[in-house]
Amino acid sequence: MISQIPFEHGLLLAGALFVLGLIGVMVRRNIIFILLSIEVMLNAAGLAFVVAGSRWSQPDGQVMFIFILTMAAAEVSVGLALVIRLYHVFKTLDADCAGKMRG
Amino acid sequence: MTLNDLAPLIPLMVIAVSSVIIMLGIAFYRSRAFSGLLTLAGIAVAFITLFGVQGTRQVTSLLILDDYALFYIGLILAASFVVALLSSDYLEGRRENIEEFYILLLLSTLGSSVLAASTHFVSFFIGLEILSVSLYALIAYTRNELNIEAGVKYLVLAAASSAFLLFGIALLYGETGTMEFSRMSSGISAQGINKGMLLTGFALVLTGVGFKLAVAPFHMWTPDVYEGAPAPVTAFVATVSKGGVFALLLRYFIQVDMHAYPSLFGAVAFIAVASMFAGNLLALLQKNIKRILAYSSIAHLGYLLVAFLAGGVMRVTAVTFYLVAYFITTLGAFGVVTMLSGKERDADAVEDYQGLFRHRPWLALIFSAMLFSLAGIPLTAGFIGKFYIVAAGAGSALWLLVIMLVINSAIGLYYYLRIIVVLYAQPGHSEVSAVSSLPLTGSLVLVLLTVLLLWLGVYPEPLIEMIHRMTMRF
Amino acid sequence: MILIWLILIPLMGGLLAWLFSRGNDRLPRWISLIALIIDFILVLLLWMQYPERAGLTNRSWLVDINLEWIPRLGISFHLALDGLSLLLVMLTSFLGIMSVAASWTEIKERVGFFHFNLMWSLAGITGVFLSLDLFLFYFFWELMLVPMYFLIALWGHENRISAAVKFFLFTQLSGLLMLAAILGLYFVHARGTGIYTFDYTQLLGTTMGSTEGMLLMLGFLIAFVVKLPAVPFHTWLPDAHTEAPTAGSIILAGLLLKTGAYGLLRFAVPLFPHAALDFTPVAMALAVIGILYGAVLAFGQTDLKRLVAYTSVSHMGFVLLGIFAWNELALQGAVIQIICHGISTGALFIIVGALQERIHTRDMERMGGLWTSAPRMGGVGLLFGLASLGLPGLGNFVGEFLVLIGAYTVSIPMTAIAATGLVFATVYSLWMIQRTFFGPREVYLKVPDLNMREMTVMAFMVAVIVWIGLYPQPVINTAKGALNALQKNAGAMTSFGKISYPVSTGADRDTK
Amino acid sequence: MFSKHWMLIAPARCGAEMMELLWLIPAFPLAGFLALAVTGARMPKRLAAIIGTGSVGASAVVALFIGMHFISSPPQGHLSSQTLWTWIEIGEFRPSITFYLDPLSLVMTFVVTFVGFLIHLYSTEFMAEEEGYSRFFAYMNLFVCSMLILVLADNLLLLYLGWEGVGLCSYLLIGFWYKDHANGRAAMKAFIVTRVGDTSMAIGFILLYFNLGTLNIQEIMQRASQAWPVGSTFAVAAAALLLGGALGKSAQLPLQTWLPDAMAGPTPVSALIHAATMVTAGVYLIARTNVLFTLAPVVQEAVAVIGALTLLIAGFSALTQHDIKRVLAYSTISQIGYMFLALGVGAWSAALFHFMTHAFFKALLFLGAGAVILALDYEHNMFRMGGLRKELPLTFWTFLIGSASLSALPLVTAGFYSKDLILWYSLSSEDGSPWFWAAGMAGALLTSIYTFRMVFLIFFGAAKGRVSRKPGMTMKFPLLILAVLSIIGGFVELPRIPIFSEFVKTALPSAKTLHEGLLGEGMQQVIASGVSLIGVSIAYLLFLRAPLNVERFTSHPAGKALHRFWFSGWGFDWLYNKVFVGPFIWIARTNKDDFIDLIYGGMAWYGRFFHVALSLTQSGKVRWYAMGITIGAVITIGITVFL
Repeated sequence: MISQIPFEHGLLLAGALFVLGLIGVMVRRNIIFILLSIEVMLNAAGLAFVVAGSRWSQPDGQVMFIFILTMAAAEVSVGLALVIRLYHVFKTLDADCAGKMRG
Repeated sequence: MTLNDLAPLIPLMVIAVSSVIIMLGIAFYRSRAFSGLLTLAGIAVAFITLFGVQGTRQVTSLLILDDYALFYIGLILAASFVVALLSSDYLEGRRENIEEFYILLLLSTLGSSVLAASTHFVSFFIGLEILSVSLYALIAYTRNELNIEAGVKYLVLAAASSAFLLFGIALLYGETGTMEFSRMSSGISAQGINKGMLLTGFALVLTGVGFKLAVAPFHMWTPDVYEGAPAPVTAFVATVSKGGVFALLLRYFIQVDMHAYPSLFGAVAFIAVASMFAGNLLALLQKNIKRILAYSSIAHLGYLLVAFLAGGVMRVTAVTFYLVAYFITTLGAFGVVTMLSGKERDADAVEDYQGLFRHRPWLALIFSAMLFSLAGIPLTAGFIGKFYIVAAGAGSALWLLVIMLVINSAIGLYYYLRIIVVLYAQPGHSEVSAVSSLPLTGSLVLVLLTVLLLWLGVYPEPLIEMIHRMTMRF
Repeated sequence: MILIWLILIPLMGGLLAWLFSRGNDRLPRWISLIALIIDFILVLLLWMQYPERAGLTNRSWLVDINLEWIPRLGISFHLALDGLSLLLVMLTSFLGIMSVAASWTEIKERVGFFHFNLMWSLAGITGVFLSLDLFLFYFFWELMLVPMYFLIALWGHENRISAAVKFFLFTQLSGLLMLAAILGLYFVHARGTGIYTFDYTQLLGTTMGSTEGMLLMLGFLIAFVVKLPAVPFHTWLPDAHTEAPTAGSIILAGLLLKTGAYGLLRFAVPLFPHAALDFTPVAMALAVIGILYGAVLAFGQTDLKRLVAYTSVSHMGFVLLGIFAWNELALQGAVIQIICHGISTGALFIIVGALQERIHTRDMERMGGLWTSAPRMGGVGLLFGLASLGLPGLGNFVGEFLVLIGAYTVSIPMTAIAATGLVFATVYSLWMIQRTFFGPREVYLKVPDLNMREMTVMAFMVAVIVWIGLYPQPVINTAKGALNALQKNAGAMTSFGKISYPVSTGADRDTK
Repeated sequence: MFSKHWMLIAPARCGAEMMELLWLIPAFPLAGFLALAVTGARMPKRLAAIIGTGSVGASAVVALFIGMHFISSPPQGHLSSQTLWTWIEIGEFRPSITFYLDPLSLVMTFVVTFVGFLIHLYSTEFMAEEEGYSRFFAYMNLFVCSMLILVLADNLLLLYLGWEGVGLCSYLLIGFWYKDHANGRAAMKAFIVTRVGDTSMAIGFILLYFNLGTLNIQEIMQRASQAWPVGSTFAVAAAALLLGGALGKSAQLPLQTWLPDAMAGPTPVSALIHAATMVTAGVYLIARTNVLFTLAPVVQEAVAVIGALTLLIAGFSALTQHDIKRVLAYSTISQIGYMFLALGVGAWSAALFHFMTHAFFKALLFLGAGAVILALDYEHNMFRMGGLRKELPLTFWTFLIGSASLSALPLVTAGFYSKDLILWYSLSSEDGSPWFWAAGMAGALLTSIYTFRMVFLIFFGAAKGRVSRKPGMTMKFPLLILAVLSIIGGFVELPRIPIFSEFVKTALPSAKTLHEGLLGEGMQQVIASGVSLIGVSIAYLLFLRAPLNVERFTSHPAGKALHRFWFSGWGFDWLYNKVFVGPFIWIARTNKDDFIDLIYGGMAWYGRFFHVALSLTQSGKVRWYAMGITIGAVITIGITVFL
């Protein structure tokens, strides 16, 4: 059934998701939302893997997706830890406020 | 995969096991000295076991341990060893529990080593993530304001760039049906391939890798992270993480013959030129040493890409030699910064170095040697490195790039000289330069690095010979 | 081995001077002085053995040493000495001694480190004059800059930092272009022969396309004319010379500029004779512009040291002119000009330095009438001012006149215009002397005259400049073999520098 | 080194041992110079005077012996040479330090050493009060040495050495009183203006070398006459270029402006350098290379025209000067104009003859003027002098003799014979013309007017200044000797007894006369005598009898303008200031900071600009950085996919 969905269509969806996530990263100021948007991007990539795997009827794509999930989880856990420290230090979740270093 | 296949992986496993041992050790007995020694021992053992790996060993389709990989792993291990030595004194008194630092250090070393040995996008991805995730924590390790800011920035941007990379890999995989480097080239030449999709995939991979390498236009995070991270970690980010990624990039684009895609070549050339200019111009009047070194590393990666773009036998030799020189120099420079840093903040303002020659002549000389090496002045390894890069460029007749490199070297010289002048000026009033005594290990490391630097600058033949042998079997 | 010693002695002398400098300002000076004197004696001994000195034979290399360095890349540690190098190395150690002696009391801070840098830059310069491997040449070429940079940046005057950086940037940028050209030549040679080598003797006579040759030659040329310097690459020079301490100025003007001339003689033209031949009109035009423009600029200055600095631009124009005329007379003239300019300008810088030490200014507006209290200084200053305006009987005249004669065969208009440079030289030289030593006595009531040490230094320099002015034959004979060899190398394939003397043939009988 | 060559005196062709002493002639003053220069101010004045004067005296004695020997037993071909060492040897190019003696150089040597000795002697007293006494003698000795090298040189390069050497000494001595900027300026002007000519001359030498393959003067003359036909391009070019040098050194149009200012130097210097010897070096050069000028008739005619114009222009200027030394300076320019005129019409020996007599009487006049100036406490203005006839009788009489000789009063003065010869040839020679003759006559009239104007103003009329110092023996003696020479010096060349031109004829070809019929030589002498006497009378009328007439003339606007014009030397200084000096200084000052440096400054500015611009992109905001990566990705994709 999945194989009936053309590769390009799946990819288009993944691409759309990816761009959505990317826009989220760029426009949201709340650090949590930025992390969320990154999740969206990563999942978009995962989706692309799945679509690609299905094109070649290989499990590799799905294996990769699992890796991505794992990695995203790890990343988010470290990320959240950092967010806590961030809030502790800056008393805000606004990513733009963490901008002391520049130039 | 058999047990026999595991034998070549011993170096990697030694690292992994060391980290586990330390983790377990911490559970029972917290000791900085113990963890530190274990780390050093682990790295040293891993380094020694490298010599036990005979011939080219492909371990599944994921990893290969050929001379090339071994050389780079050795380089990465050596750099980690130096960072570990530098950080032990640095961390003292900055945070109560510092043992975990070593675990993270070992893990990211492992990640980088995996990158150097990977022949498959999966191992690439895994290595990269092992490296990155540990780095997030390392960067924010001492938990002051700047650390946190740097950590958050690095996390967000690295994750986003990972997404780019993954999407690119997915596209490549989708088009070629394989994630193995060696098979990918045959997949590419297959019929009915969507060239646009493929090239987009390459571009996205380049984006992800470019971020890790901190080349323009993906370089913006570099100065902030370099400035915010603790000085030894900065050294680590500048060397180990880049070394592994560059090793991979080189391997990948040699196996997938990059010169078959003029547009890809063009993109890399653009990145190279942009990096050189952005790095050097941004550093020009910068007043923070760490930021200067960050910008300078952007430029240096640009130079490196010039050699990378060159074809022929010289490419790998030039890139590798330059990387070695760059490792030594960067470690040395950040080593000096580490040594001089006080407890409150790192010694990263140019004023902190004013008149260093007066009260710490040796340190000043070592720092000047490092800066001269970055500038490519004779008697230092950087000179031979730059010579090699220009040679590689000239050998492939990349004259435009060579000219750009020449111009940028001159721009770069300006800010290196600016720092050097400060070193020898009349002493100013900075509390940082008045640090009481220098830790012994750090001093020894710096002396060693300087000796290496000069040795490679005067008599580079052994290293060249070694790299050459490695390339022969590549 | 003696060649290695020539480089090693200043290197070691420098190190020793630095190591023994703690709390002792005298020791480094003596160490440097003795090391340089040993160096000089070595060169003199070499010269005594040199049969060409008496014009006996026409051999090319007197000493030749070739050790493996980086065989993988075809790089060797190849040093060799012929008459040309011999003269320049001799000049190096001579001016080295003079500069140490001249800065005896001027430098009061970090004396050890100062002498370390001084000696190392001298060693680098010696290396440049001796290297026959292009990589080694480039190595020394860059190496001599760093200590020089320190000399300017640490012991210089008011705007030392920017001057030092400017100096370094100009020379480094042009040096990198040369590196690119060296590598280009390396690959072109390998393409033709399959041999990867940086050895000068093997690279001679490499065949290459004309555009290729021109581009490579330009790479070399730019490095050399920046050093020389030729207009429009001269602007680093006045700043660097002005801001450097006396010893630095002496080495800059006396030796560093000469490495550019040497490079042109040894490398740029012989390696690319066709391209150099094509480029001759441009080079000669640059030379002539340099002669005149430098002179006009020199006249416009109010800073005495700057004035002297600009005269170098003018004088080195003659060297460039002579080199590109590329016939025996012109080349000999260029060599003599190289040596004499080194000495005369060095001496002028010593005088300016001595003045600044005494009256703490270089502003000519604030000088005048110094002859009354310092007649010895005035006399010596006058003599070297006259040398710089090309008074016959002093060495510079011989050089300039030979260059003009040589250039005449190549281009009469260029020669004529260059000769007007003599008038301009008169203008600025006399102006300089007038403003400094003559005129009503200004503020300085009592300026101490040159002391014994300074007079000894000056006596040597006067002796040499007069000697070359009246009997330059030993110099000419020494350089002869080397110059003939260079001409042969360059002329083997082209008609470069061939002169035909229309001697009493009545060739122009049909012109009227 | 060259010790081997030092004594290796080439066997003189004459074989006479006397000739081997030739090198001593310049060596004595050189030794004097070295001794004085090295010891400097520490040398006691007396000793300095002895060394300074003695060295020149010694070389005068040697010159005398050599000269006597030369005349009594002339060497073969009336020339001898002595090589000391090879100066430079590069292939064919081998000028050597060789002295060459023939009648021409012998005459020059005589004049230089003898007049030089007298003036040195005079200076010992004249300069007695001065600071830098030994410096003065050092310069003077160096000058004599250079001048001797100039006249004895056997090749052009050595000649150039002497040529520049005398220029240098002229510079040093004009600026001897260095504390006054004006003196320094005058000195610089002298050196620079002559250097303009010298440069042209140097190019001429190079041209000669390249076309004839030698710098040896005799060989050049020989080869030139073989290789070049009359009027060939090369000959014309070479002659014209050499002429440039001669014009500069001899202060002829258009390079004459430096000489009046050169009077800033001490008066003995003016006498020796700027009257008797150095300024006539141009005459010597042209005479020495006469073959070239013969081969280039155009240039030779130019020499005559320049001479004629110069003698007139300078004559008018002399007429208006207040400063006694400036009168003499203009008079020198004018007299050298005569010599040039002679050279131009091919009367080589006449030029040399006039050079000799001029050296005597002009040196005498300068020394006399010096005595007057010293007596009146450095007063130079003739209008503040007067009536000195009684106070300074010896000075008056010798000055009068000199003036008579300058004005060429008939029969008894040396100047009469030499000037007469020139006037005669300017008319009768092959290249002569009535115009030249007329100019010469007009010049003669002017000469006697301004000369006697000077005499009347200084020595007659009412005394205006107080005589503070009278000349002593050492000053009087040279005056006397020179006065005698100014009278008898002319008798070596009488119209029917041409001893002088016979003597020099081996070196200088005799003039070819053509226009015998136009005017007999006797007739022309009568006219010339008459003209000079008329001039004296005019001077008497205008400046002694009725000075009011002159004042009336000069107070009239037109007269005033003319007076100013002449007074300022026909506005040449003004013109050169506007055309050369001013613009040069303007350019040099305006471009002091070197506009080329602006280009590099601009580059540095761009570097800083881009640094600032790029720094703005490093905003520190993580979202912005993400945007950066996105843009980078887009660019990369764009390049890879669409390129």
